[in-house]
Order: sequence, then structure tokens, then C-alpha cells
Amino acid sequence: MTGAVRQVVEGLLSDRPQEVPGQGWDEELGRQATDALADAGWLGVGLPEKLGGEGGDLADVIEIVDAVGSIGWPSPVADQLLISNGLLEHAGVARPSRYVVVVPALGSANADGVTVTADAVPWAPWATHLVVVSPAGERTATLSLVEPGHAHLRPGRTLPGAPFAEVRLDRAPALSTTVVGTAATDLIGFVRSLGSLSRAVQSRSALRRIQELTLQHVRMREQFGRPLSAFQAVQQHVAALAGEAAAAEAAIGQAIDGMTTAADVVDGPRLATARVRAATAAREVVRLAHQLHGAIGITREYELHRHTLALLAWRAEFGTEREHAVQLAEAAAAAPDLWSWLLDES
Amino acid sequence: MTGAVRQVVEGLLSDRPQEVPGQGWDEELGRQATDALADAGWLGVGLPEKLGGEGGDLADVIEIVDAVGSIGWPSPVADQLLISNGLLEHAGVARPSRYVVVVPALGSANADGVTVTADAVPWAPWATHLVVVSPAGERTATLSLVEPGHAHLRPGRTLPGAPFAEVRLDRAPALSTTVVGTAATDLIGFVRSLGSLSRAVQSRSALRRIQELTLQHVRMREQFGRPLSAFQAVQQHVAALAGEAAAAEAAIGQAIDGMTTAADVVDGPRLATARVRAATAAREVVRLAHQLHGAIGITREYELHRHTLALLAWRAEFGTEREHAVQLAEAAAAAPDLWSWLLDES
Amino acid sequence: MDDRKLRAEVRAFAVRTMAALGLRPRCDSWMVSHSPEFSRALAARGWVGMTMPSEYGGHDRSFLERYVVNEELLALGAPVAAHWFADRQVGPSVLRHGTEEQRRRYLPGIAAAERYFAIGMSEADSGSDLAAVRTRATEVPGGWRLSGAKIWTSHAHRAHSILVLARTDPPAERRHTGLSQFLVDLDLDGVEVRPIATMDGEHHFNEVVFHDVLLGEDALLGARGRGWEQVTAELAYERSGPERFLSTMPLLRALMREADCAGPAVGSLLAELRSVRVLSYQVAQMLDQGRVPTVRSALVKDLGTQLERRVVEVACSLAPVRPDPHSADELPRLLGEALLHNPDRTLRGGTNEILRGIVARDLVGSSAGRLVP
Amino acid sequence: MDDRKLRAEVRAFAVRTMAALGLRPRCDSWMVSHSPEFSRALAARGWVGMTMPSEYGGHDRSFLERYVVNEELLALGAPVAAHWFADRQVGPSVLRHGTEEQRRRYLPGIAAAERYFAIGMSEADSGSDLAAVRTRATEVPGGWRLSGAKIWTSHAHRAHSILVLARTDPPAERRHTGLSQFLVDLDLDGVEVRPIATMDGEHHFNEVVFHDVLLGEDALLGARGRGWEQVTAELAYERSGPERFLSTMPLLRALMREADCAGPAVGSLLAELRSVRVLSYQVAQMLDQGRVPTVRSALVKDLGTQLERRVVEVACSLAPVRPDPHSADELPRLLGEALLHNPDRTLRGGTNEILRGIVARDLVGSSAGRLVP
Repeated sequence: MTGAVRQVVEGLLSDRPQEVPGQGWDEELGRQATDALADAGWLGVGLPEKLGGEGGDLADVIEIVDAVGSIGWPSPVADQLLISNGLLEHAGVARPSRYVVVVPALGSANADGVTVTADAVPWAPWATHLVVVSPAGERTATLSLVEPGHAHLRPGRTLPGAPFAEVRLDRAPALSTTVVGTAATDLIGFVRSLGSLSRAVQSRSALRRIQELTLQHVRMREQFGRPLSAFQAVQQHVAALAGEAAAAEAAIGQAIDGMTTAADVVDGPRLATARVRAATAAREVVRLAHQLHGAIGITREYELHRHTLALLAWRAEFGTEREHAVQLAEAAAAAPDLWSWLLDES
Repeated sequence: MTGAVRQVVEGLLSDRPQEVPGQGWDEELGRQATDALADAGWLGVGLPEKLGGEGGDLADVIEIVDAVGSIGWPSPVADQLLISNGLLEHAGVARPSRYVVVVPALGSANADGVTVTADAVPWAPWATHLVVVSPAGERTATLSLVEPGHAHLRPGRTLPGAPFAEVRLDRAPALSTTVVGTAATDLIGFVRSLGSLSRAVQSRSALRRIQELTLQHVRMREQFGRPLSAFQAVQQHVAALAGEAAAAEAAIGQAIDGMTTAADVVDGPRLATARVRAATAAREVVRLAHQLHGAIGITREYELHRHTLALLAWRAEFGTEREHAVQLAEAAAAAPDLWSWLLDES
Repeated sequence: MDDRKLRAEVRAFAVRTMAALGLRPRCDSWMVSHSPEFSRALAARGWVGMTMPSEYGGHDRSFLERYVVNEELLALGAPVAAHWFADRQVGPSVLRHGTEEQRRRYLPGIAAAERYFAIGMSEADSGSDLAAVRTRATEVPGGWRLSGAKIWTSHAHRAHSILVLARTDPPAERRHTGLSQFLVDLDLDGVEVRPIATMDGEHHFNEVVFHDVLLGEDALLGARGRGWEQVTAELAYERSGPERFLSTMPLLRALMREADCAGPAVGSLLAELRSVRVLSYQVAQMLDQGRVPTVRSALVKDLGTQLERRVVEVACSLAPVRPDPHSADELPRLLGEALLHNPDRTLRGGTNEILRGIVARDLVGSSAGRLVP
Repeated sequence: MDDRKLRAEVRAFAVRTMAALGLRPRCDSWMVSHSPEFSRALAARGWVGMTMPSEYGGHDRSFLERYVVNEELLALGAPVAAHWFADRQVGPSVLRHGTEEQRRRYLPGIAAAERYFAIGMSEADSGSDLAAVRTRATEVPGGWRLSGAKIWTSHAHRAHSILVLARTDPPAERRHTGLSQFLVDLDLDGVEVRPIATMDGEHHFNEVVFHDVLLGEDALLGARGRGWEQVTAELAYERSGPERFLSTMPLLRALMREADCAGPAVGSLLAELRSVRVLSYQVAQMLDQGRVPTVRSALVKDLGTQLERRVVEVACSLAPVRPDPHSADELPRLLGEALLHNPDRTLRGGTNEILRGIVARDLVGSSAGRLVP
């Protein structure tokens, strides 16, 4: 269904403006637009029908993320499709409602209820259900569904305005509990990898869109009587931007290569490479795009700033550039041979 | 005597080619050229006449270093004028011979003789006398003059071919011993600061000369029917090079500002700033200059490579860029207020 | 120069006054932190219009003294945006090019921090190409009729006047001829100020539209047709000051207090800060000698704004906090504020590419091959 | 593709053969490490001329298989300079543009690593502007007379032939017309090879001077006047291979063994290595599909050579040794060798500025705005 998905999703969203002019993104308008997507079933894509999903594979999921991302407003869609559906599929738990938010910290669940604390959980203020991972046996974990009304939320906003919250549950009642055959710490690691994957895929959409906007700008805009693109200094910047974008594209591509669903994600050098390269590219592409755009780029009336703010925020979520780079270096240093490690032979 | 010194020194050196064509610098020819300078008394500049020197202040010394440096061949002149004369002046010891090489490591001196080991001492193979610093009392040190014939030397060469040696003295007889009212570890620190000063001043000469060569090149050389300097991409590089060179110039300038002789050197943030900025500039200026020159820049027939090799070697001598940067960061972190520290108020 | 006493006075004043007004240190304070109360208190101490003659309300101080005062204010992130542009550019321009009447009319207000100026140079379609200016001043009986629009005018909605570059005559062979500068009060009929919201969520930029605004003859600043040369001379003042490398100092100070900074990344920033400071200080010395160091100023801005950007990147990497411009805590707040301005540091006052063109053409054209001194 | 078996074979062969010949791993081995013995042994295994048809001595393998072999050789710093240029550029060019006779004459020798080629493109005054070529081939009875000089020809003093770009006809409106390519044996009368010493102390560059050298009619490669198009097509092969990012791999391997590398600087290099590898591999895939990915190749070279430079800089900063190309120890030797080549990495095969011009013009010209493909 390549291309078609994107067209439908973009159509659904383009009918629903998400900003108050000059004020930036409006959370309520954003919620209405996203509700429309959810009502049309798009948040179930990638999850098997027997788990209340709509079926489809990772390629379909990414098409939806790209469609949402090319618009550039804050959106929980990537996390719903990649984190929530990824965990639900892995655990075999059916999607209970519209916005399922996974708490990416180890909880505890017993007869008294579910307890957990997590800092800055993306989109937690929108949650219609919370999912908490707690240890069960040595190689098992429980997944508890909790109504968000039981949570203490301390909300905040990222640079582009996306809501997040510190989430505290103190012996909250679980709506349902499922035992999963994975150790709880591994399962939390898996959730964080899903988060990392989500940010990598989102970054790719934003980098692509910034490149498009920049190429349009240098083609159309004239200075000193010629289009910007005719200037050598501009060309050097455009090529540097394209190189950064291409390298990030390659890095993210190799991380998802061979995966058929989000649940296939593995925390390893390929994913860390994607995050490091995407973060470097974010810094350089943002720098170059703004340099080429001039002051118009930082205004709210022009689209570029949405992608800029998103990229700057994402690069520090689910692991920073530095943390991922250190992870790579440590893994390579521990490997018997660097070259074999680079080829993923060992 | 500004300008005149430089002219005389350049005259003395220009009469004496130091290379075998296609083979690069020839140590024997270099020795002959430097001997001529020494015979004319230039290595005594900066040292008072009562210590066997020729008088003159730091400005005179720097003029000589610049004159020698603008030619770009390996030379011991900077170290003779800045390290050796600086220490001799501080200690009140007379210059004993042509090439006085200070061993920058703590030795020991007693009735049995002088013992010391030092790695990679610049120009040690040329030494006509070695100077060794050893502890005496708690706040005093001895300076021993030793004939180099007593030393075990393990020679090597830097990238541009300058000779150095591991120096080992094992109970070697001292020709003379002088007690200095400075603790020996402080005196070794002082010697290293003199070495750091020497490399900073040398780097400045090389950076200036590279800028000159590059400007000449982009003015004269034509491509696509126009001088290189007419291309915007070339102009951007030229300006970046000039910015790096100007920043290094400023950094080295503030380090020597207010000094009247090399012996005034202080190991502090100003000197560390000079070394860090010179090292950064070396990397960037070398990169940009070669990018602008094309392949001619790496050939032995063209002058650029002499300065390139020198800069790449110097940045790691008497402290690396990284070590100096950490020194700065630690000092600032320990200061009560960053801004006061930057102003050298505290 | 022993400037410790002056520094201590400014420092004490700024800390005390900011506390009294409830104003916090901010990054980029000279652009975003606008407080007429602070500016007027500063002026009352004699620290606005410092280099102007006392007969016009100034203080006959040197550019170096002005430099010291501004360094201290920026290092503290003090709210200086209200008077900044009038003090930096308009004062020196009016003094140099203005009539006696214009001087008397504008300079005392600038020095008292009672009259704020916006700068009307860029236009929507001109970018860095000022010769493409389309705002037009037409001679009419008794003065001029001004029509057109200026964009990116900082704080025009809070300023009293604007210095406008407009075309008065058709360009000759040299495209830069035929431009002139005008002093325009913003309360005149036909002046419309439209806000431009930026991604930091603040309103400091505006579009200022002139709908056939009638100006008196005395609105022309300097010589008709010499606007380009006058603007170019201004740039040396605009590009070389401490605001080109100290905009992020409040962040760096907070970072040094709260994070482990004793590594090579911060060391390298500190070396650069010390180096660029020397270059900027040298420009102030040259201004005191009556020179207009255009190229050296361009270098300061190029190096300094790159340094500011690196400060923010290093802080992002080392600070154990999430950037949040709305945080009550200092480090996340300063980090968030500074990060939101990172894309425009190297655009302000001429993009760095334009600056590099200026540097290169000067170097390549000069026979010496050395940097201007 | 499961290439493990092929990789293991190449690796074992290279390690064994280098040991037998007493040759050490070197950085930039494809430029500086010249061993006819190694090249012939490699050819005997079928790993030279791999993509050429077997009727010309080749092995009918894919560009991806060739890519895998070359990656393994470069990662080990194996001495591949002798056959490198003939295998990379001349083989594909002769196959594509050559007559049947030329193919039979040159390709078997290339595939056997018995015939080495130098590349004669640059001239002392042309720089990156190949249209300014002044070497001239004049038609004479029975063939051509070649006069002029080519510079920066790697290993011409050890090669058998050289591929020369020369002007055969005056330029038309398009400056690039009128150029042609010639296959010239270096033992012909009137060919002079002059060494050019470089700062690494090695002799690999030469100037090759043609003193009215008489060539047969069959020296012309491809169509008269189409030399520019032919050369441009070669560049896709030249710019995209693993030699654009693996030249410093021997250094990085030694560094990881001997220094503490578990920090962010090395992590960032590793991420870049993995990313550029993907891009380079994709180019090999495109070549297998018969495409000529000029822009993507330019990107690989731009990113890859910058990465190589960063590897050397990070190694300088982390290695606890002094760079010394003459050291008996591996890390200081590799560091010294690699450092001496850092200035020219981003010049080889077209300066990175020229490459960026190619990328930008393609992107800006295309309507999609997406990277090829």
C-alpha cells in the first residue's frame, strides 16, 4: 500500500490545522487532529488484528510516521506505532484504547497494586492507558494496564511543545496483568530500544523535510539578481547538508534493514549508529538550513522551525548522542577485532 | 632594532641552503647554517652581556625566531633563545658554548655525579653542553653543566626531521654546579613553560608564513580562466584561514604581553590559551592551506610542507592540545567565578 | 588600563538593579531582555552614550571604557536590549553624519536611555543584498514621502524611532549609489508595526511598513545618496562588540557551577573565549584611535558567533538537564533559551558567509598579505 | 548477500601473503604500498579484474564481490597500489570504450596484475579544471603525435602504461569538447618520467612528459572528442570505493588495541564508519545495476575522506605515542604515515569543493529535491 497510506494520512491531517497563527502549535487542535487519525484506525497499524490492530508491517508504520512527520507538529503517532504497538505485540496484549503510553522504567506489581516512578514520559498527559513493566520471576515480567486517573502527573513540555510528564503510580489498581516470558530489566531495555527506534525514524522524516524546504528556498529565492543556488558558497552548504542527510539516512536505513515489525528491534550497534549519526546530522543540517534560509527560518510563520525544534529535542530522548557514542565505543573496544565488529560478524 | 635584526638573520640564512633537492632538509647543511648564526652571536640575544650574552629583550628574540621560522627548516634557534637563555638568565649562569640543551626532567646530583633520564629531548644530538636540574634543599635546586660526551643518547627525528634524543646520564661528572633559589620541581616546571613558550612563538611564525604563501597562491594561480581568489568557495576558505590565524595570533600575543624576557614566563592560563589556540589553528590552517594549494602543497619542491610538518610536530611538544585544554578547564572549574578567572582578576 | 574599579562598579550596580527589578540573567540579553527601567538606571550612572560628547548628554568616555561596561553587563546577562541599538549604532551615526539640530534632537534622549531606536535595513526580498532595497523616499515640498517596508526590526514595537535605509535616487553604474538614511519617528502617521513571532515564542522582530509617511527635510541623515557608505561604517561598531562572543556567557557560568566541566571540550571553549576577547578589545582600541576596522570586526563576529554556538552545543552535551526555557531552575532555562537562538547567531549582523567575503576580498586585494593590523 | 566465505578467504590470503613477503599493514596502502608480487598473487586467486568478462582474463564477478574483496584488503592495509588504478579505472574504461583489439591487448594483463597503469589527467596549470588541458594529440599519418606533460601521476615510474587525456580538437562553445583519451605505453620513445618528491619522503608522484611521442591509430580510446564524457563516467568508479573511507583503518585498529578508546570521540567515528560503508556499498549495488551514480559517489568521497581525516586527528589526541613513520612499533608508525597524508585526503580524485559543486548542482537542478535515488 506504498504511497497510498501516506496520501490518506496527509489528507486527514491537512484538513485539521494544528496552530493558532503566531502562537505555534495548539495542543487541543493537535489532539483533535490526532483523534481523527486514531478514529480512522491508523494507530493500530503494525499490530496484528488479533490484538485489536489493523495489521501491516514496519514499512506501513514508517509511511504513517513519515506522513505525520513531514508536517512537523508535535505528535504521539510515532510512539504509539513503534513503542506501544511494539511492546503490545511482543507481549501479546491487545490494544486497550486510543493512547497507550508505556512507562519506560521498572515498576513493581503485587497484590497492593502497581507502583512506579518515571521522569519525563513522552505524551503521558494524553494517555488513555498506562502500561507498567514489573519483575515477576527471574526470566519473566508482568505487564500491567493502569488507568491514568490513578497516576500523579507532573507535566512539562519539550522545546517544540510536546507534552510529557513525570509519572508516579503508588499502589494503583491494575486493570489487567499479563505475564511475559522476558526478564523485566530486559523488557525495559526493549522499551527503550523501541523509543530509540521511534526517535531515529522521526528524525529521518524531519531531515528529509528540511532538505526539501532548503532546496526549494535556494531555488526560488534571489539575491544580487540571481537565485541563491547559483552562488558557490550556497552550493557548498547545500552539498554539505545533503551529505549529512544522506549519511543519517544510510545509518537509519541499516538499523531497520531486515526488520518486519517494531518488535524486531535489537539494542545493538546498528541502532546506536542510527542515533549517533542522526544526532550529528540534526546539529549540522539545522545549522546549514538556517544559514541558508536567513532570518525567515526562525519565524513561526515558516515551517522550518518546527523540524528544527523537533530535531533538537529528539536527539536527547531515549539516550543522548554522547551515550550512544560511548555505547558504540565500549562495544567495539570489547570486541576481539574491530573490523569483524564493524561487519557485525561477531 | 626592529626589522634590522630580521633582515640580517634572513641574510645570513639565505646564503646557506639547507636542503638537498628532493631529499628535504639536510642536517649537516642545517648545522652549518646555524653555526654561522651562532658565530655571529645571534644565539646570545636576550641574555645579559654579563652572562656571556648579547643583551636585547624578548622583542629582539622573537624577531630572530620569526626570521628563522619564516624559512621553515628545522632549527634549534628558538629553543636556544627561549629555553636555554631563559633558564641561564633565571639562574644567573653564563652561556658556556654554542648549543646549550636543557634536560627537561628532574635529575639528581651528588658527589658521585649527575644522573637523569629524559625522553625525546629536542636538539639533544646537537648539544655542546647539557644542563641538568636537580633538587638541593626544599626551596633550592642545583644546575649542573655536563659535557654531552658523558650522555647516552638514543636519537630520533620529529616529522619535519628535527633531531631529538632520549638522554641518559649515569653519575656523569659536572663541569660546574650552581645553586638556584627555586625548588627543583618548580624549576622543571619553569623549563617546560619556556619550552611551551618556544613552541607558541614558533607556531605563530609558521602560521603567518602559511597565510602569506596561501594568499600569494590564490592571487597568482588561475583556474577556469580566473584567479582562484575570485571564487566564492576559495574566499570562504581564505577568510576561515585568516580567522584561525588571527585568533592564534591574539592568543599568543596575550601570552607574551608584558614580558620583557623569556625568564618572565609564567605557567598559567595565558600560556595554556596560547598553546590550545595555536594547536587548533595549526590543524585548521594546515587543512585549509592544503585544500587551497592542491597537490603542489605536499611536494618537497614547494615551501608549504615545511611549515605543515613543523606545526603538526610542535603542537604535541611541551604539552599536547588536550593537556593544555584540560589544564584550562580545571583551573576555571576551581576558580570561584568564571568571569573573574577569564579576566585574570583572581 | 586598570579597569577593575569600573568593572566592580558596573557589576555591583547590575546585580543590585536586576535583583530590585526581579530580572534574571539571560543569554542573548542584548537582543531579548528589554527593560526600560534597567536602561534608564544604567544611563543615570553615565553608562549609556558613554563615548558621546557631554554637550549632547554623553560622557566623553573612551570606546575602551564603553567596552568594559558592556562586557560586564553581557557577562551577567543584564537586560540591555532597550537602549542597545540606539547606543551602539544610531548614536555614533548621528554624531558623525547628523546636523547640529539632529544631534540636539536625538543624542540626549539616547544617552538618557529615554529614546530607543530600531534599525530598518533588511527587506523581505533583499536579504544580505542591501543594494536591492526597495523602500523609497521621494522628495516632496518640505521634505520626503517614505513608502516601503523593513523587516527583522528588533523591538520596533517598543522603540521611539527607526533609522531607515531608503532609495532616493536610481542606482548608477555602482548599484550602491542612490541610497540614503532617514531618522523616522515611529509615531508618525502611516507607520505600521507588525509583529513577527519567532520560534523562541518571543516577540522582538517586527515588520515596519511605511504607508506614504511624510517626513520633514530634517529627517535625512548625512548626505543624500551616501547611505551605503554610512551603513558600512556603522558595521564596524555593530560587528565587533562583546555581544558577538558573550551572548552565551550566562549559560557557561551556570554550566561551570553545576556540571563537571574539567575536560578538554570546555578547555577549548575557554581558550577561544580568551582569544576572541583580545581581538574584540583590539577593535575597541582602534575605534578610540579613530579607525574603522571593518575587516577585523567581521573576523570578530565570525569567530565569536561560532564560539557562542559551540558553547551551547558543549553545554547540551555536558549539562545533566533537559533544555527548558520555561524552567524555574537556572541551568535548564538558560540552556533552553540559548539553544532556541543557536540557529540565528551566525545570521545576525550579516551572515557569516558575507563576512567571510569581506575578509577574503580585503586580504587578497592587499599586497602585504598580512591581516589588517 | 552472504559474503563471509569470500571475506574469510581474502583475509587469510592477505595475512599469509603479506607475512611471506615481509610487508606490514599500511595506511593509504592503495596509494603508497606497491608490491607487484602481492598484486600478482592476488590476481592468481582471481581477485584482480574481477568484474571483467572471462574472455578478457576477468572473472565475471559482481561489483559487490569486488567491493567485498577490496574492503578486506584495505582494512588490512594490504599492498595493493601496483594494480589499483588499472583495476579500478582503466579496466572498466577499456571494456566500455575500447575496440576489441584494445581489450585483447590490455585487459588480460590488467587482470593478471602484469600491466600497471598510471592516470594522466591533471596538468601543472589545470588544477581541477580539466577543460584547460594543454597536452595535445595531433593527427599524423598512421596515428597521433602527443606532446605535453601530466602531473601527479601515481607510480608512473613503475607502471607500464598511462591513460592520457589530451586535446585533439579546439574547444567549441562547450569548453569540454575536443578532448580525447589515449592509451600510451610508457616505454615509447619520447616519454620522460620525472619524480616528484612529497613530504612523506616517498616517491609515488611523477610528472610524465611527452616529447612529440608518436602513437599508433589504435592508441585512441573511445570516440575522438568524447574524452570528457568518458572521464566523467570513470569518476563514479574512482570516487565511491572503500579506499575513500578505509585508508586509515589500519591505524584505527591499532589504536583500538593499544589506547583507551571507550569514549564519545571514537564512538562518533565508528557511527560514521558504519554509515559511510552503507553509502559506499549502495554505490557498488548501483554499478551492478548498470547505473553511473556520479552524485552519490561524490558524496561518498566527501564524507569518507573527512572521516579519514578525523580518524587521524582523534588518534593523535588519544594515542600515547609520538607519530613516527620510521618507528619499528606499529601504532607510532601508522600514526606518522597517516598524519603525513592528512593534507591530501580531501584533494585526491577532485577536491571536496569540486565534489560539493557536483552534488549541489544536481540537487538544485532536480525537481524532486530528494537525493539520488
